[in-house]
Amino acid sequence: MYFDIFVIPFSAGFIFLFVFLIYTFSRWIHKLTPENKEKLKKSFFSKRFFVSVKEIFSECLLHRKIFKVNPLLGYMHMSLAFGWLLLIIGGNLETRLYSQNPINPPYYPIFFKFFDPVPGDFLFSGFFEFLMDLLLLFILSGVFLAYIKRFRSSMLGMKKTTKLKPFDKLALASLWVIFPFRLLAESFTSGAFHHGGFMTGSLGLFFASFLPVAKLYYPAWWAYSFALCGFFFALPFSRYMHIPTEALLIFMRNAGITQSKEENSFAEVEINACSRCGVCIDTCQFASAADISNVQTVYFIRDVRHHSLKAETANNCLMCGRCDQICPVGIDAKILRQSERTKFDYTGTNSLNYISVKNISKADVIYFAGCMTHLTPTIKISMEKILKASNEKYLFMDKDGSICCGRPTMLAGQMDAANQLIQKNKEIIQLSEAKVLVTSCPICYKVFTEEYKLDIEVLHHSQYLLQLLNNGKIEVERKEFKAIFHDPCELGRGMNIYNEPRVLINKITTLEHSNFDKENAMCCGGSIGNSVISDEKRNSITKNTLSKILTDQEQTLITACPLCKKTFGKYHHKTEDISQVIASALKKITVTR
Amino acid sequence: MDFGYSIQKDNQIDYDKSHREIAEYIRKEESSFNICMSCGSCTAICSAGIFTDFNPRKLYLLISRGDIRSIRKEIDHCMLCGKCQLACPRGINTRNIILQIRTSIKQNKDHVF
Amino acid sequence: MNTQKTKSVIVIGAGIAGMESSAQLASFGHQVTLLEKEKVVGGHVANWERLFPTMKPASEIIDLLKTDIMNNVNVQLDAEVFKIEFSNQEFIVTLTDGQILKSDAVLLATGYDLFDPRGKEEYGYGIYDNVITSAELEAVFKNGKELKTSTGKTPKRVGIIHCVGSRDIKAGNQYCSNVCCITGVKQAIEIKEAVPDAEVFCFYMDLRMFGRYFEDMYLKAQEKYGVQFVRGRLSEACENQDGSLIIKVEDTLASKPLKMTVDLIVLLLGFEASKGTTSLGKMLHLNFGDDRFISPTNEHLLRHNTKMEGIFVAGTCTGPKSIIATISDARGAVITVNNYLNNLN
Amino acid sequence: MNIEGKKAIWKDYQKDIADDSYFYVRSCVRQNFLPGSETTFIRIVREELGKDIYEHPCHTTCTGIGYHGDIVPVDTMMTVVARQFALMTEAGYENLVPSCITSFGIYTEVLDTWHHFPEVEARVREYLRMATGREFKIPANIAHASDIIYKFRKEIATKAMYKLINKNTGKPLKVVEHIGCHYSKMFPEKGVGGAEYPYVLVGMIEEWGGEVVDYPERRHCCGFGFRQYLVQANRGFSISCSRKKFESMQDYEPDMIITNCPGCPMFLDKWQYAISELEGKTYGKDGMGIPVFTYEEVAGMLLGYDPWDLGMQVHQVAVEPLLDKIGVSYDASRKYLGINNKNLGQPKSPNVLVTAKSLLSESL
Repeated sequence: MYFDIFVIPFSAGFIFLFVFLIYTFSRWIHKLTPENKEKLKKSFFSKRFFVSVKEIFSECLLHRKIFKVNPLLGYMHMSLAFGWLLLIIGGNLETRLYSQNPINPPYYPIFFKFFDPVPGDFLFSGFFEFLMDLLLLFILSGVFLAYIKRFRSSMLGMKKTTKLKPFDKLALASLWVIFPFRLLAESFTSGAFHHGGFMTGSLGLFFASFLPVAKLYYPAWWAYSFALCGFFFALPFSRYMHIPTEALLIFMRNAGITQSKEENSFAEVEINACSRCGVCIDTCQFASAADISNVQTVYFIRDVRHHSLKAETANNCLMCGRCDQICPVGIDAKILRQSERTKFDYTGTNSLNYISVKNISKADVIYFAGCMTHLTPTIKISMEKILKASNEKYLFMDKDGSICCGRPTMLAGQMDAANQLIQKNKEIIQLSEAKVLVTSCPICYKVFTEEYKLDIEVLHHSQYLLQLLNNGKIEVERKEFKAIFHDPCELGRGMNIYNEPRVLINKITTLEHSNFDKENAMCCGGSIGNSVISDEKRNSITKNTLSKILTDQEQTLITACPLCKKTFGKYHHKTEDISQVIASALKKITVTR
Repeated sequence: MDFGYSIQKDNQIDYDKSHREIAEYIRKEESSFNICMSCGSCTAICSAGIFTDFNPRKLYLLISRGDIRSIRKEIDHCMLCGKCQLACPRGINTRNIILQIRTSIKQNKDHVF
Repeated sequence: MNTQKTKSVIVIGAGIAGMESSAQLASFGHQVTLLEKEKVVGGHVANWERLFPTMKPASEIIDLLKTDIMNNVNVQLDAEVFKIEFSNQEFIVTLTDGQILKSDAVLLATGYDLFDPRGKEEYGYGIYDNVITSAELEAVFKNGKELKTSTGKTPKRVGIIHCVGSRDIKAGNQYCSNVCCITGVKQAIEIKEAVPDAEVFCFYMDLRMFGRYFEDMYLKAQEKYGVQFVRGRLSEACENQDGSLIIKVEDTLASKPLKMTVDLIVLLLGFEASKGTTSLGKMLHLNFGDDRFISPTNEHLLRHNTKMEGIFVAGTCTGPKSIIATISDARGAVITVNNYLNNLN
Repeated sequence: MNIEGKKAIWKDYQKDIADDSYFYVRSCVRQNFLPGSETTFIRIVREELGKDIYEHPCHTTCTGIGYHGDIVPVDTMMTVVARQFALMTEAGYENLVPSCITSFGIYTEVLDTWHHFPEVEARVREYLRMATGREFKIPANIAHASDIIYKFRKEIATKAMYKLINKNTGKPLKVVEHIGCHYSKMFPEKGVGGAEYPYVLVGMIEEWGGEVVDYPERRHCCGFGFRQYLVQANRGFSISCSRKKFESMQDYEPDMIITNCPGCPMFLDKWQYAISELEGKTYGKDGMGIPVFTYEEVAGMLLGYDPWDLGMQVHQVAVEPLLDKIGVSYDASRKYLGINNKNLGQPKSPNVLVTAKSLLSESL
């Protein structure tokens, strides 16, 4: 029986971590709503399971997503995560083959070199000796990069890296020394027993040439064990909790569990699954264009996890969703923020009961321009022109002033007020008996689709106009001009509507492309999702965005959101809404029936 | 029989006694509150203004004078739609002011509103 | 021009308009005499500390103008005009001390006086100790004194009253004095610089920020210094036992009467045609506007000619003007006078 | 407060006041509520100053109350005023002395109107001729009764037995002067000292040894304001006006209030009771109320007239404390005895404010 007291720190840490994880995970799963529990259970006995495993492999181990954004950073994460796993597997195989004993204490493989410095020949012994050294080298290369990241983050192409809390420091410190210690322990041992792999062996001989390695290797093993112990104890309270949590998150997500606005344990899992890799900091336009660098998702989530979230941090976000897009863990920060914001809502109840529903006339199509559209009348006029031309029986729901769709209040975390507005608008829409609801504002479109639970078709005007064209209800003529399309956050990333507008515009002119199309679209800066940011910072974001997306000043910037139009219009006069483009290309002779 | 002997409340704003803590709080949290020039653009396009006598311009003014008699009743009429923010020629963060008013009312809840 | 005999011109009033025009006329080779009834040049500007909107020290402007007139202008201080006559093709100017001067032309730069606030009894100037004028406040800053109340306390709240003696028929002046609005904003900022934790209120009817950078100053006053602007005209001021004052206005934007205690009231005094402007104008039978300032022959094109040939006007004797406007007005006058002199034979 | 500044203003507002042969016209309010004051005025002018003062038995109201109360049309008002002038002309007088501030305002206003619109005067003359066949001359001089007392304040001072001085402390009494709105707010140049800092009462107070209190709400109306009091719905406004003044003067701990208007002494006096009943709040240094006087009462009091002859028993706020301060001798037992010791009857609780105060302190 192999044993030495220095294995105790490691074993203690290992057991603690094991128990802790079992407990937390079961608590989270327990807190899930019954239907979500059901979903999770089912997913384990379906092919979803394998999907999850595959995803865990590619994300948690290989860190594919990070690779895509930043290869060097990706390699760092992979070497540590994947490398370490291989080391464990390798170690276990090696010791199994050597000891011919299927059950070994968990520490045995870890400290194998100590217990059997000179194992002698066994199956593949040479190969393993080589492999284990190779893996260690692989990991060490990652550790080395980690050092650099901490001290010279720019060298890894990162503008900014996250700040650390005490437990993070402990965990990080241990993680930093674990493998160097292992290297030393193994090298000293090899040196003392003149036996080892290509790296440990030769290093051993090297050290032996000027160090009393025979005295040194025992303390080195102690250090190694302590480092592991430190890491295991610190992990649950540090950002490294994300390593196990992310796996659970993947299972949950693939089981079809989603974050509802009212916080549930899924939110907790997401929050714990954040690795604080910091890619969200660099993708956030605040950092690049507005010099705001303390409210990004990673900080927001950190504050939530440490119960130190301030209203200002929660509210200071454009809710553009660029970070969600790029997040390697796939956290939906927008919804997390929204639900956190509810905690800072001081609105009185039934505050909006003054709104009265007037008698509503019947129509097939009900058109809701939206508050912002009333400040960009060209959109209203264009839509009316098109609707008239199409001979549709339509009702202009908010012709003379509108009540808000409820999304802005919702984004401000005021669910009660939002629901009051939703109810009122719903009444109006239902009274009109329309079959289609069309809106010019992506903000409204999102809330109409997601929250109103209407039993009629809800369309953004870009979709609706395309329909009209396809059923020949309107006709347009081509007129070539330089044009580029800007995907509004709420329409693109928000509702996954990327193609309709492009198809539509390409019927009139040929769109040019920028590096900020579709998922990569930037925010115009006008977002009503942010109640904190100053006007001046908004402006600098707008200017910055324009400078990025316009490849030449002659381009007409076409967008599909009144707010984007108004925001960009300030600095780029050739900014048009898609409805404007269609209206101006409308053929006079329309098919009348 | 009522001979009309009563003492009428003063409609005057007495700045020395008025409740300016709300204004002070907002000034701290949202400095753009200071730069309103009472042009009324916000009120002119206010969504709530169509249905009620909600008047952002006047609301801000009365708050800065410490006359908060009506704010508790009025403040929740706002739908936060953000039109005022786009209309404001001075780029005042009107939505945040509304939110801050609500927060400060919450904080001064023992206050006579 | 050099072939002709040099022409002479007498400029009356060594305020900035008089100084500037004298210097320029001299540079055209004319023989210039500048008369000033005071013992110093510079007029009102000499009493000012800093100037809107640049916040440059007024002394800078005065010094520059002084160097311009130093060499080739004959400056006579303490010289008050007694009478001006015109006989055989020249003007004969008699001073109160009996001295007699002759010239081919006379340029009036006799300027303005500040409104006497005692005309607004209800504001209590001269009765309440803590009611001061914009000029007095300027003097405090100019002499580098600390801003204190009559009882030597540092004011916690200051009220600046716009349009005192302007746009007020009761005060006899229904015209706007142009520069008080921006002066109020400037002084509000200066008060905040001197006493940062004082509350400063400007009580105005309209804010007429017409000039370049004026609006910026107004915004800065609100944004950086937290100066508060109340749209409402002071109706009456009353004194408390401790010498502080109660201001009563209507906050016309809140449509409510507003009452507040302030430690100090600053009255932004409007312009009135100066005694000199009035007396000389009458003496020369010039035309006056309803505002009692001298009317030039044509408000648009002949802004410096008067109905008396050879008598010209420059600066604020033809109505309230900012320093910037006064200087360009003076230069305009120079062109007119120069042409007149050159066409004399 | 810079008195020099005030003096400068007072210089600008001097008016010529006739020094003899006055045609006296009474005040509707005063002859009913403060008859003592008008009697005293005549007594002082005749006996102390030896001047000729005449009042015509047929003179009437000037209709000022109705005019300002929006029920008497302006032409009617002017015709009635013209009749008063006619009576004066017939009696051979030309110096009009109204007892009432509003009448003073009315007469001044009418003359000013006629000055600017002679056709109106002609019309009114025609009305008067048609209605009464009377003719009239424009008065040579109009002075309010308080102007007369002001003019002869020094004479009165020399004859006076007492001064406005606290005999216990030897300090001058703190006196609040309240000027009727219609005295000079409409025509500042027609009032001694103008509208902002009227001097007419200040002059008397200074001359008689008192110290004037200038408090923030000094200019404010007493609250009578015709419509305010006469229209029941506005009555609350009337009281709150008086209250505003008391709240403002309270810190100065005034010993007394002197007024020169019919309504003001009534309301400043009676409303103190109303307020004590409505709010349990009383004013004055000791909370016993601030006694309110007409300038005639004060003049008479200082000349040594019997307070009860002056009519001080009809005051709401007890005057005795002040009389004691000055040292005026009076017979408390005769307070409610009229001419020939006829019992006038007396209020249930003479020192109403005091009981109100005690009730309050009990309730606390």
